[in-house]
Amino acid sequence: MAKTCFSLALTGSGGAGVMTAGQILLDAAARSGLYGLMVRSLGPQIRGGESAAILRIGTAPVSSLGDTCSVLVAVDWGNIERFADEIPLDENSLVIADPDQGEVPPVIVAKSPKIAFVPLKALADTVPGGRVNMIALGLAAALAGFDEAVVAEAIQASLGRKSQEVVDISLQTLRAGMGAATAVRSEAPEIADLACGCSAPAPDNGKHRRWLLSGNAATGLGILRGGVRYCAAYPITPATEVLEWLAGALPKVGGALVQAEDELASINMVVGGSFAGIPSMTATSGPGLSLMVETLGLAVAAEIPLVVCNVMRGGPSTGIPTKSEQSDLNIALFGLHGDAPHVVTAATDIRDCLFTGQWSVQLAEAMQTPVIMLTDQAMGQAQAVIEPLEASPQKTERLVPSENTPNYQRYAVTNSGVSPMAIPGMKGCAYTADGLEHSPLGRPSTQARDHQDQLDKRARKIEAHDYGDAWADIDGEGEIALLTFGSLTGVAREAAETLRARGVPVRVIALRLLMPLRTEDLKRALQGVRRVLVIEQNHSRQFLAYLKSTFDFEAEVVSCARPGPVPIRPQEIVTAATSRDMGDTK
Amino acid sequence: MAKTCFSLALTGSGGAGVMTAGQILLDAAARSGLYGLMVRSLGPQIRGGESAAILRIGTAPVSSLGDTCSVLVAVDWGNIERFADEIPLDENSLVIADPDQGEVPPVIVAKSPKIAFVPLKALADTVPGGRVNMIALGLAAALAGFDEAVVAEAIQASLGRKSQEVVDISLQTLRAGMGAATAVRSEAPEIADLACGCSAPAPDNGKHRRWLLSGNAATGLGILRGGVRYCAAYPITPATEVLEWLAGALPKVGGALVQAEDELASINMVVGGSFAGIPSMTATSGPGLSLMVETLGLAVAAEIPLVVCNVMRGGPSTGIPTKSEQSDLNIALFGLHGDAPHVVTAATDIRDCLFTGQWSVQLAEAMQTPVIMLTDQAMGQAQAVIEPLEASPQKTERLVPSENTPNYQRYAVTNSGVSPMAIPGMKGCAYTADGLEHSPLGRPSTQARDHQDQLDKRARKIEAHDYGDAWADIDGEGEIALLTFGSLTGVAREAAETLRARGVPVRVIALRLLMPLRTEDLKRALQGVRRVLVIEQNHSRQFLAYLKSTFDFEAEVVSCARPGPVPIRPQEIVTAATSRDMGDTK
Amino acid sequence: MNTEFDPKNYRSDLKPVWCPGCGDYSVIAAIARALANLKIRQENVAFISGIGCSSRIAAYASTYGFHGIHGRALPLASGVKVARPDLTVLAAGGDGDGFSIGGNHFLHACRRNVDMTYIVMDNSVYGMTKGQASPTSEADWCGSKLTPEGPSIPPIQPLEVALAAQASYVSRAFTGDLAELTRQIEEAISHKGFSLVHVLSPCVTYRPEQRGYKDRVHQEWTPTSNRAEAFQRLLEDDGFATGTLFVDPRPPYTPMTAAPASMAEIEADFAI
Amino acid sequence: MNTEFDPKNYRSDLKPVWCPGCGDYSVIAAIARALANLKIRQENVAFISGIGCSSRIAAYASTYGFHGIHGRALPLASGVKVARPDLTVLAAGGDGDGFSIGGNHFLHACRRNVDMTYIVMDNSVYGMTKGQASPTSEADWCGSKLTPEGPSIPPIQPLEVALAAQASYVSRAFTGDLAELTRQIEEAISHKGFSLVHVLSPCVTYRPEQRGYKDRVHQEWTPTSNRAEAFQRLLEDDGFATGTLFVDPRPPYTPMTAAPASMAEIEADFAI
Ligand SMILES: Cc1ncc(C[n+]2csc(CCOP(=O)(O)OP(=O)(O)O)c2C)c(N)n1
Ligand SMILES: Cc1ncc(C[n+]2csc(CCOP(=O)(O)OP(=O)(O)O)c2C)c(N)n1
Ligand code: SF4
Ligand code: SF4
Ligand SMILES: [Mg+2]
Ligand SMILES: [Mg+2]
Repeated sequence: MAKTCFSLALTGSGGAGVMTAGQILLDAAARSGLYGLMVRSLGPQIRGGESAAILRIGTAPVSSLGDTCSVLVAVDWGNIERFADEIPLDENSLVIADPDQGEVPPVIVAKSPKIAFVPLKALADTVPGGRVNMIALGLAAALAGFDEAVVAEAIQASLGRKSQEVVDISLQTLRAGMGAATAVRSEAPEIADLACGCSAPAPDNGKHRRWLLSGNAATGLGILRGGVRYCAAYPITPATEVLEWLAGALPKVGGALVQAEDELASINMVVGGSFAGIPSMTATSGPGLSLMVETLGLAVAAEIPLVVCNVMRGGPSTGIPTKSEQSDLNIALFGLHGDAPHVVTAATDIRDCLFTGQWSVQLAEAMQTPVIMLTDQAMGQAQAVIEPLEASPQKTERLVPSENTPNYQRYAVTNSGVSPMAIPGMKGCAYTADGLEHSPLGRPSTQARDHQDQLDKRARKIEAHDYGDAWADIDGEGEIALLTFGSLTGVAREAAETLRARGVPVRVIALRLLMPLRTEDLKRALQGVRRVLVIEQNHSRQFLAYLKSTFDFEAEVVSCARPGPVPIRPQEIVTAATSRDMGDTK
Repeated sequence: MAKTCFSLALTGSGGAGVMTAGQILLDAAARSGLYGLMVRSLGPQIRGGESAAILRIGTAPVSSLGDTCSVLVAVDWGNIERFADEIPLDENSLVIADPDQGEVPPVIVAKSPKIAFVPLKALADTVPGGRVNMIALGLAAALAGFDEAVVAEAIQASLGRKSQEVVDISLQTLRAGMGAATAVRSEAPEIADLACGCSAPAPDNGKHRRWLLSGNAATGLGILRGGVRYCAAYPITPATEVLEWLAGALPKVGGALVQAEDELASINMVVGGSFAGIPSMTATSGPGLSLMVETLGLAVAAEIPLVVCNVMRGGPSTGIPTKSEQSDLNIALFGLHGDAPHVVTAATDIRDCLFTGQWSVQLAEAMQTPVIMLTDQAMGQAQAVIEPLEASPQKTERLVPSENTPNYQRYAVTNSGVSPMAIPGMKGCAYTADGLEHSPLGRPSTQARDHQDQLDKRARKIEAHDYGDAWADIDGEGEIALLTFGSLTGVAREAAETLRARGVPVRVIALRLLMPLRTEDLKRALQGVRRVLVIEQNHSRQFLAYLKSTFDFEAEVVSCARPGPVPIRPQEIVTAATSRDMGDTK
Repeated sequence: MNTEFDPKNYRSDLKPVWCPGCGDYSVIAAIARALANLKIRQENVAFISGIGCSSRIAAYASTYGFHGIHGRALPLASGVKVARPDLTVLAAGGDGDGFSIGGNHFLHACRRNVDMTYIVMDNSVYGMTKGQASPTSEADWCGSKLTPEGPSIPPIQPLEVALAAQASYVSRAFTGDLAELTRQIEEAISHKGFSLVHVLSPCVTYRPEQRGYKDRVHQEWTPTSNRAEAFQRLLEDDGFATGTLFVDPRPPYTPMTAAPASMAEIEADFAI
Repeated sequence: MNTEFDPKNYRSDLKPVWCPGCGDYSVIAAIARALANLKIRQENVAFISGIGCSSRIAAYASTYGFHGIHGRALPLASGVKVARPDLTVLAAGGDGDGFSIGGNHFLHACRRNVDMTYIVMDNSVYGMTKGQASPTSEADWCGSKLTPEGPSIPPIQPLEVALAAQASYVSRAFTGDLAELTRQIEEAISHKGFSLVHVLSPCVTYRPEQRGYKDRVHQEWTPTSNRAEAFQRLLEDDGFATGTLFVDPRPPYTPMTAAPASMAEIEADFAI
């Protein structure tokens, strides 16, 4: 019986080109009608250090790397211990090693995988100019049962911009690699046949073609769909690609991106752009967000809509910039001084970056509030094959007054808490936005009445907004609930599948709206639940603490938390859901 | 029977000098053997606008303004509505007004106080060069039963640096004011006799003299006692006086203060000074703290001891810079990106700034951690007469390695979580401090093992430290607990007195250590409590949310929260403690 | 019907918090006149400031305004202008706001050359926080408890820094000469690119000796486009020369443009 | 016994993350030589850096070091020196770290003149974040997806800015000339006050064309204390002149001192 999915990793030292091979393999999977996810893992060198491409490919959309890695193709062993945690091998894994690269290192042997030796480098050398990564690609593609023509297409797409000669040599090397698969397959038949059920071409190659994109690009597109037309940027890993994607796209729709001198500048530019009437955003990661909190407070006080996408990485401080973690939750929720109600959203996977990006802009504009959209490195810098997602038809509309409104009050105390916001250029509504506490007219005030009124109104507009169903993605039934957010959603869903398969019904609740917490909705979603697992990728259980601060759980609460850089695995959740060992209880 | 305390306010427009009068009155109270508290309230003008001096004077130490104001002396009515909320008048209050300044404004009349007219300005004009503030001072001093000679001493101390002529004229005017008191006293005998029980001279005018100082100066001294010898400063209201006091004092003990270009610089200078082995600190308020959070995260990761005193003001954003609030709690606790355990302390009143300042430095040095010490404008910029507090004998000691420690590990994983910290200049221990995640040697590492170890150790050192009894100030017994922090401590204590007088036993728990929350200690302190009032001066109930995130209350919880700028009054707490109306319950 | 462009119309009815005699009163007056003279309608002006006594100015104009946070007026103003090139953008603030905490934005605004005008009210002191040394305070100015023996650092030379950072318009005015101040502001607004008007604006409260500025300023500079000459002028400057120091006609910053594309075309990049 | 001051001893055994051929290798080599030549013991040096490829350098020396955060090396280093005047303090980082996010500290470090040495490895690019434009990138450098048609802003002139901001020592070196680089670093460390060594340090990965720097640099400057002359040199500069540009012997910053007092004396101020 064909598998429904498999995991595979390619590793090698600098210059071996395993990333390119991984990229082409994912593309080939997509062209074969499959879905897939690819994560890159890099050594500390700035460029050209050892790297690993970790893929999961399957017949259904993939948003988790799963528990184990079926096949590791190691072009060489340079610094392999750096990836040992990230590539989970066990007795059911197959390691394909080049005998000319020396002994299999203890860190690998310790995990007792099956090992097949293939002279990868020597095979590459049979083709003049042939590169070892194409041998690895060929091997992997053949084990996966991909059609040579399809892989060739993917190679053409990837390397075509170099020269036809490079492509031709690569194709020849690819074939040598594919040829080597037969021997491997016979060595470990149960493992090595990775072929998945569906390998028909992707549905309707005409109009409805699948997409292959990174989470960061998806965020960029979602935000563009939301109506953002101005972005100020300061590069930071792992958020830069959001900005880079927008730098290319914005000018095409009449928008602009400016590179700023730092994050203090970028966030203030964003405030300026939005004040001027243009939906605006920036993207950053922890250290940059830290520099933005003062200005985010200004945006709260002056009621300026904007979106900051924070792509989380390992913290604290510079931390582990190239690896994922969910430890910026606290600062996103509580990092502003004073009482500063705002909105925090979180995308649940790469595809959802499209939805959450667009929605975040809509929320910001509707409520005239800063929205911090959280994603993380595991989602932002990974690439996935997804079903395209149409833009949500909902319009982004800012409430504006009519021109020449008599006695125009920029900060009028309204029932909804939202006040009409005049845009420079509108006649008869000029006002001065202010971070000082102010009267409804926007005039500085130290009066208790004004302060209370404006605090109330700013809190009310966020609380009273109709967030509809989008506040969370919920599926399943049962007395156990897996409560999570961000890139752990896919992991939780996979754990849920396993639990269900074992006859344990569970529901998965992935919050897309972290703040304000929809306590009533959450209460309903948890009805009948006896046990809640709160799943998060950080050390201090920030998500759990936040939930407890705002929500009174009736069920028993178990924490399933671990810091980065290695993602939580589905099996850990399964264990936590069915034992009491891992977490503390309420 | 003589009163034990009274409240009195002096108001007037720019130039009237009511602040000086209030200052002298407080000094005279101190010289009369009384205690007292004085709060300044100013209009928005940069200089010389209307102002109010609000005093509470009594036979016991004072750290709350109480519920009502007995006497208001209004030199004129300029913009009095600005102070209406801050000067709580009722039918039992007496307003002394100058008939030549026009009608008593409706905002005052509405509160139905008794009104006595005294031609203040005309009286001042009877003395050539006489100023109206001295009339007001004389009136107030006479009503308070102060000895003329004592007030004269206080005038000499305050105005002596001008000229003897000024002093002489002032004394003459003072006498005119005191003379006018008789008529006022006969008009409203029950109110106007403010004289308090003890008006003996302050105890032992020789060695054991009482102190008159502001909370900000007290913080400065506390921190100096803790051993701080380096401070980097950027001015901000209402924290500047901490820095100004230290600017004068540090050079006298061989220390230094540097004015930086901004808060990003000041906090990094502090990190540098401390890395170099010198206990270091800075003081700021909300907007400045916002700019410091990135570097505070660095101090967490690199394990650099330092203290930031954050004097809270109205927020969010620029907010209400001259007024008090407790709304920077969230950012102090949670404003750092990544998992960044650190310590947050809070002084409970002006006198306690001495203790908490010193203790904060000791905690920082002992645990090699940043400590955020919270005070607020109501405490920092107010002045009080206090019993002197001796420095705590506890030493401030940083754990250092011996020179030439073989294979010195700066970030050694120890049981306590604290690792010996080499100081530049020590031989054979050179290392590189790093905000990147690191191995015990301090070398950059992206390994899961190192990350987990270092996260564990940084959390452990904070959790495992022996904080002793200082974590909270606790008094009283009973089934009702008033749980608070900061400048509301005095208010809560006063409410407790009232409740006890009514036969309702209550305990007051004022947290001095906000983070880490001593959950076991708190549990013990709350044993037998059925109802907990969580009292805080902010809009979004930050303290309550934090407590709930970390602590499981067994008792019923009632929130007693209100934003600034007007302080919570004892009576509000009394009401909340005895009814269910005000708060939400757990 | 000419009253539309009456300077009075450019003033809001909010009473300034400034001390009587503060130099900043002249600056709001000059801005109102300049806008009126240039016939720029209120609603087409965005006036951005930071925090400080001087930064309160934005609310005293009847244009659109933004009283932002300390030190960040310039990036906020740049954001407005790049997003809405049709607006006339003014930024203003103090020497602390602009040269201390805001120094980096000042550097980069000069070189970025976004078309806007920056008016710095320099009183060599932090007025708002009650009188500490600013970057333009004299090294031996002992008026602040924070630096009782003076900051011990030579004052920053804002015009030298602006020139070195490649500002395209630089001038200096004094609040005591309203006509020249107005002229410079008009010229600066009309200049295409980033323009700096450095205004000597006495703080009568914390620097009362600055009342004597009127005896020290001298009208000196007429525009040059020669950087060497401008540097030379500054090397000889006593800090009180006024006039237009330097004008460089290089084009202002404009963001990148591209051929328009539909969302579908943009999305097509993702399709396999 | 002279081996104590062997340059090798000043290198840590941590392997640099730098790409083969990166200019920064020469800088750590030069620093090690300079410290050895000056006979400054490792434990008496504090070496502070920010974030970037170049900022990794602190960990490659065997002195005390602090690899801080992006843009803040200078205030951190100033804090070290003011608190511990006995230490030799070095700061280092890249053009992004120093002139973009760190620009304000650069401005104020120049005028504050704390006695320390700042070494900027300028490669006109953000290496660490994979090749975006830095403030010293050419206006039309199209190598980054963030600014596909170039940053459209003239590159900052770090030496002009340093001079305008009153730095007391300014020089420029090239990583291809290790002897001159070492000489400048020695001179800068020996200089009493803030010294800037601007190092042209090619990024072979994102700016491979910078391998051509070796054909463009020319040794040009000998020290002058005349600001006018220094400005003049820069007005004629092609960006590749090397040597010591400017030296000003003014004394370094020292914080205020006072007659010693006991705590009791200090506390006596509060007694009534
Ligand atoms: C982040 C931050 N730090 C400090 C302050 C306090 N602060 C307000 S105004 C000011 C300085 C104002 O000086 P300047 O810009 O020269 O204006 P002036 O009052 O002299 O006109 C400072 C330090 C603040 N508001 N925000
Ligand atoms: C606050 C913050 N913003 C952004 C970054 C991301 N970042 C790391 S290094 C760097 C630029 C480095 O450029 P440069 O200083 O020129 O050093 P190089 O790598 O070229 O040597 C940036 C933007 C960061 N670490 N922190
Ligand atoms: S303090 Fe100085 S700058 Fe501020 S308003 Fe008064 S005179 Fe003007
Ligand atoms: S990317 Fe450039 S600057 Fe960074 S190490 Fe490589 S060559 Fe050097
Ligand atoms: Mg000023
Ligand atoms: Mg660089």
